[in-house]
Amino acid sequence: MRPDATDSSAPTGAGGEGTEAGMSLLGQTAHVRAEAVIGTLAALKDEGYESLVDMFGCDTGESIELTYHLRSYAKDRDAYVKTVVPYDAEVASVWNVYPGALMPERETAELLGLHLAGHPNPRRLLTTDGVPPLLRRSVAIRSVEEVKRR
Amino acid sequence: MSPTAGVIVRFVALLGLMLTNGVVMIYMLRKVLGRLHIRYGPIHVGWHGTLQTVNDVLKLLTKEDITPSAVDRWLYRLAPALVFVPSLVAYAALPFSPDLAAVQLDTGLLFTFAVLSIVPIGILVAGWASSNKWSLLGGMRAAAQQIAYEVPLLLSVLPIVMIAGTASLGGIVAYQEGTFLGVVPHWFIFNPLGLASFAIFAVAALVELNQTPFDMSEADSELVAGFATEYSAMKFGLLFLSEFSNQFVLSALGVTLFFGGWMLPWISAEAVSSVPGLPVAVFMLKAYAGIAVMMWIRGTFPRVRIDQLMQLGWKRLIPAALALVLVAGVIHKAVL
Amino acid sequence: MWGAGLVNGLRITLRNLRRGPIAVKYPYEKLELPERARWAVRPKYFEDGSPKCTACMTCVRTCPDHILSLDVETREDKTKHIDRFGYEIGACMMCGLCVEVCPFDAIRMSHEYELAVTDVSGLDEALLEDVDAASAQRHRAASDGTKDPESDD
Amino acid sequence: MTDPTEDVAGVGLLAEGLHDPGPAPAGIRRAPSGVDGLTTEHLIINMGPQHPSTHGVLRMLIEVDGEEVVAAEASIGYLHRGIEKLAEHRRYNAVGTLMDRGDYMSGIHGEMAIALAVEQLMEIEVPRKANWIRSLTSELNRLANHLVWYGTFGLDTGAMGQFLYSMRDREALLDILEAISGQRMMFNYVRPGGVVADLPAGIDAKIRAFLETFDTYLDEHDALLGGNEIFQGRVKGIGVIDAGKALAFGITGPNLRASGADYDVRKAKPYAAFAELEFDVPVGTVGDAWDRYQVRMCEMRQAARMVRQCIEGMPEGEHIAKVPKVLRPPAGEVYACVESSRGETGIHLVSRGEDTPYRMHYRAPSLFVLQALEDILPGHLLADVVMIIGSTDVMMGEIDR
Repeated sequence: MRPDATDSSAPTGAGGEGTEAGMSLLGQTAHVRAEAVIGTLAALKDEGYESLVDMFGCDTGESIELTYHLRSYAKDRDAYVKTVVPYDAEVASVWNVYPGALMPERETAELLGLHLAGHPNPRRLLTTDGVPPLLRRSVAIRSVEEVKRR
Repeated sequence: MSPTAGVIVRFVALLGLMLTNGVVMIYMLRKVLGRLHIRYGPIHVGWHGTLQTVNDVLKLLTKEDITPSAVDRWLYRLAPALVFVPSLVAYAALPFSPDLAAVQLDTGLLFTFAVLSIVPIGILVAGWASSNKWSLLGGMRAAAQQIAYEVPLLLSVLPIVMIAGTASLGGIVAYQEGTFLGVVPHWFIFNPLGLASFAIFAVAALVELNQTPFDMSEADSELVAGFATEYSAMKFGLLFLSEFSNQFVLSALGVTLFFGGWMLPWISAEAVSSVPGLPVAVFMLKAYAGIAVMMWIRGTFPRVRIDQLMQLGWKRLIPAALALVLVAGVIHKAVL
Repeated sequence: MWGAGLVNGLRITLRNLRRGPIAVKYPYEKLELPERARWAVRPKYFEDGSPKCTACMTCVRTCPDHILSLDVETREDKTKHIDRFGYEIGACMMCGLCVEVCPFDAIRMSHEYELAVTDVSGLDEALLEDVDAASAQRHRAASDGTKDPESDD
Repeated sequence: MTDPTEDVAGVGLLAEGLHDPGPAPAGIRRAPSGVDGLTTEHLIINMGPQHPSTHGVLRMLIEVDGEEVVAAEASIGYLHRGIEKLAEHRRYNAVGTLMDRGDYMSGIHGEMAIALAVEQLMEIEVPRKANWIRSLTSELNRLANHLVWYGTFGLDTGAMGQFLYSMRDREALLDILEAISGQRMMFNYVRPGGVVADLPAGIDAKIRAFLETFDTYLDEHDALLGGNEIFQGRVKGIGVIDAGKALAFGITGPNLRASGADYDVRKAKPYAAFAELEFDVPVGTVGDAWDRYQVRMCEMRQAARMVRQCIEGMPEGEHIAKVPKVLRPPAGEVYACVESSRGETGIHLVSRGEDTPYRMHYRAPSLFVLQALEDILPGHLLADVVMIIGSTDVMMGEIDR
């Protein structure tokens, strides 16, 4: 599957086309379609980004945005690969490219209600079964009145 | 006094000695460990906390004795007895003074070691009967460890028996009377052969007693509480008390074999035994000094891993003990 | 030599033994707290004993755990009467944010750390009960300009 | 977290039934199973969550063949409080209290991470003195944390003395931090823009008094545990994480430096006053438990050295920048990281201009160490499992968040 146009095949330098202005604070950011994530990560890994620092998701109101934060210790530079997936989507696990994503992926999938494909141990990490995906904006937190009546 | 009354009196005396020993040693352990670790140890109960252990014994007596359901009922009840009785019987042959010993045995040394070798069986049964994975591991470790170290323990004592010519503890103490060239007392610790065998004896004794750095069977940081996990109230009390009385027995044995039993250096045996009660006091003091050193080691050293322990035992201590026996035999025949 | 570290370890524990215990026997000896120690929240009063709190609800809004509650009734002449200034000490994490944000310096972080209670209802205290709230002018008069109580919020 | 009532065997990696053990490590000869009709069975042991030596509420499911570990799986979540969810409903000045409770052994580092993130978003310029106070308190906090690690590491090997001596030094440190911030562990002291209050009077005398005795005590600690041959025998050669595996698993901090990769956030992306302080970064070679021990002991010496520099060179000036009472950072996404005592604690802050963060992701260094543990534990003995977990100083508070 050919990674789509916005993916930067030569990410050094070219990976810097951050989208909105606000994003520029992050530095090199590559926006990629969900299917192209593994391709981009593999390309970046050969590029010298040998360590996955972090992986997390954020519920943007209408979809979930996954962010992969990579780092190259040699060049001391960070790079971010972002992708947008619908709610309850099936996300391909990247653990064979970066084994560091094993547990963060489980946590993100569990707390945002996604499904992991190709993960050796896709069980829940932090909450027991039956708990709703907590980090969704739809899942409400106890209101002040409820807290007061505890 | 009919022989049976004599036996009962001796048994009650030994039982009393063992219980008071246990109480005093538990309090002493807490105080010594406390002060070693820059804290106080018990201070509230009684004068400077002296009644603390009495309270503990009362607590253990009144606590509910829970028998877990999945437990192998008979073995679970038998195990504390299997551990407690041998450590009580092991007091029999200890020479507290020239004539004061529960039983004057010609083979006192072998008797004590034979009785002490039943304790690991009790620990193994306790580990197995509690049907808990942790205590099973604890029991297995204890069995492997104590059986492996009984061999060097016995071998390390053979040179003493060869030189002293007798296996009776009273005889060994008597042999250590007098001084060598007026300065060095005849204690075996000052005899080069004795010193070597003391080194092996000390390590093997620490392993027999499950003391740090070899407290593998109830290694609290790995096996929760080892073989004693499922025991509560008085059954736990028995296991706990027998551990301390074993400590006293082996320390007393070390004193008898290497530090001249109830003798005082440079003073003749009759002078010591003429004063009533002095030999017993000297013997107990020396035994407690040995226990204090064990507690000092307990407060400082970390724990050895089980396979390192086995390698130390089979590959280093037993060959060393065998070599020592050989050397002692040759020297004993050639020199003395 | 193999055993050197072991013997050195014994020497160090003996040296610590000689240094003597450093434990504080708590109920009998107590450590004095540094001046900034933050424990239970306590109200502050003017010299004549009336509370400095003007029931402005700033602290109630600021508290991250919503444990402060203020039942107030405003009379016609704009003066306020505090029925109950509730403070759930059981849930308070003593972060000090309420004291920092209070514009009238009406509450302080005390040094009371012995807060154990025998009954669960003791966990929900009332800082002020059935008392008149101070008015802003009172603060201006009292402080007459030393500290401007009307800082904006 | 797997359902506690579920039968232990049907769990994650162990669900596929029992594994056959890997190659026997050097020196351990394994009894062949099935010889003369005796079949040995593997035990699945529950190490935790109530286990004396798992730090916090870690539950490790370990499949054991005799004493040798065949497979291991971490089942965590017992301390999950939903810090990231709570942060979405708190104002920016109150998020620090949440971060104190994430990594509860190094609260200052957590607070600093969120403060740096907000400062980057709002482009606040922190006064020089505030930066120096931040460096001072973060190094004091690192010392307190490494002392707890040292004490519990000694307890794991069975030595009780080291724990109490390390607690003696830690008490002095916590008293200093209490005098500065008001609380011993839940400081709530570092805020966006600087620190909430200036240093109290007479604090440098207190710190100097601590530093004098601390050097002798630290050498004693090193000799008491590190110098002990039994401890060295227990620690050398186990739990080896080489540099490649460490980087692949995303390990950072002392555990990464112990495997030889020289990366320290205080040097790579200097924050607070670390650019003006000289300190060197200890780096190990093999990456076994012994190297992790050495790296942390050396870090304690460097931290004490930096604390001394901070007191001598403390500049004059404001302790906090002019910051509005209610912070409303502009919309944007930023990543700020801090060298906490366990590794790189990072905050990924997404703000939409409101007074509460839209999304705050808390990067916990111990989570990445835990998954590396799951990978390296097979092949060791049960006693080694305790040592390896102790040497990596994993903290459940920040793993479960």
